[in-house]
Amino acid sequence: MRFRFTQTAIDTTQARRELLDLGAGGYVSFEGWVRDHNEGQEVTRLEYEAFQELAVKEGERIVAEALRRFPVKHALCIHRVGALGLSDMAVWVGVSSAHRGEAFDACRFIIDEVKHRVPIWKKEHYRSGDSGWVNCERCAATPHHTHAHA
Amino acid sequence: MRFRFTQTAIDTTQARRELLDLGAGGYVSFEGWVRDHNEGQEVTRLEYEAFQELAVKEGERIVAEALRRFPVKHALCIHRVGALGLSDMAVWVGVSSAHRGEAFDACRFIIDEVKHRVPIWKKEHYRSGDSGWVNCERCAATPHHTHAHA
Amino acid sequence: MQLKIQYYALMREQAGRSEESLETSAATPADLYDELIRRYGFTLTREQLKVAVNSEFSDWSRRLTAGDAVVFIPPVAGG
Amino acid sequence: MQLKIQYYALMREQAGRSEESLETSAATPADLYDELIRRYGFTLTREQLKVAVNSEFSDWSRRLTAGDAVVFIPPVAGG
Repeated sequence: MRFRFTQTAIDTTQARRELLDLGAGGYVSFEGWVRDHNEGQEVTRLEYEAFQELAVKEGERIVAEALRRFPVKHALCIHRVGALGLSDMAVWVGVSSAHRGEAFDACRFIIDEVKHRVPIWKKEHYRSGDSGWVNCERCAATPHHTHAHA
Repeated sequence: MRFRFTQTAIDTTQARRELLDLGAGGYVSFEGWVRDHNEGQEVTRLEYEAFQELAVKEGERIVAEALRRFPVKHALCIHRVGALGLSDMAVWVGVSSAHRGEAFDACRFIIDEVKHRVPIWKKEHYRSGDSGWVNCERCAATPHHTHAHA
Repeated sequence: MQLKIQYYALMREQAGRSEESLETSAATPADLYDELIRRYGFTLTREQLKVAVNSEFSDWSRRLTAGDAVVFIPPVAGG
Repeated sequence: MQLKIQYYALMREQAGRSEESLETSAATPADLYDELIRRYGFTLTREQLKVAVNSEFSDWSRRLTAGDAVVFIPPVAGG
């Protein structure tokens, strides 16, 4: 499995080990961290949920595409779901390759595609007490913030 | 110090910790690993040496340039010197930033510049018994391989 | 016919449930969403969604059959 | 005048030493390299090198003064 979910902290040491290859001279990894702000709001915590059955299939397709498009050795993506606090790692992507350029390209391709195509959603909770599903603010006819104190 | 040398294994866990930032949503790292081949030769081990006084200054300038050119939070590069075996990590670059695109760009900029500008040299030892200083093969009027058994 | 429907994220909250079995005459996912929007008042329009049938992305005009599992997919935000 | 010279990598091997103090009349790094190439038979031409004086990159035509530390820099290969 080159795309998977975890309910607990992502073990990057173990994940990196899966990419080791005597023929690899470059290794690029990306980590997505929970930021303390988004679009002008102060974020305090996040919840991630996924439609896992489809998400794993789509994630596997993305990594397979990366392996076809770029001459890299190995690639892997792990996404966390559940409740996350500030600075927690939400997603990890790692790629090893003979030469570094391809590892950068493939790693970036994977995270870009995952963010656009894989059915994962995050709900941000704000210091104001509001919360909102990211990317749905433009979707809703009514304001997307649920007022916790309303 | 945002560029430094180590004689022992690079501690990426500690290095990554230096880049943590509540405002950072993306973290990109690069590792250079010792490959088992280069330009058609089977590599068995490597030696790195550096003109450290100048290398640290030039490395610091590169990281400072990256921080000026790209809107990232933190960046750090650690290079190992001495004797390395296959799969050992020779260099590490880490960058944290609010958004991932800049972290990829800055990380790649740093490793590209380090490889071109910082006075570090590596001598490859081959299965054949030959050895050679990388990038000096085109420099020497005479063959660059020292025949260990000659 | 009977369909299985799962809800995620904003739609789960608006439907007040994460899944249900539904007796419907909707012939396609598009018809089904029209029916559900009347029932739950979803704020997302169909243009903002994708749809999956039996855990694969699907056309909105696919002909549904009894036992199909349908998921409407709000704009994603991984990472 | 007396200069301090350090050798790295291929040049260290060809010179058979990593540093030395040298009494020389070379006025510039370019002159100095011409002198050293005759002494050690370095295979790298001046066009393939950079030069540092007192731990900063320098012009080949810089005027050297007593006590300067000079390093010739073969093509680099970090990472």
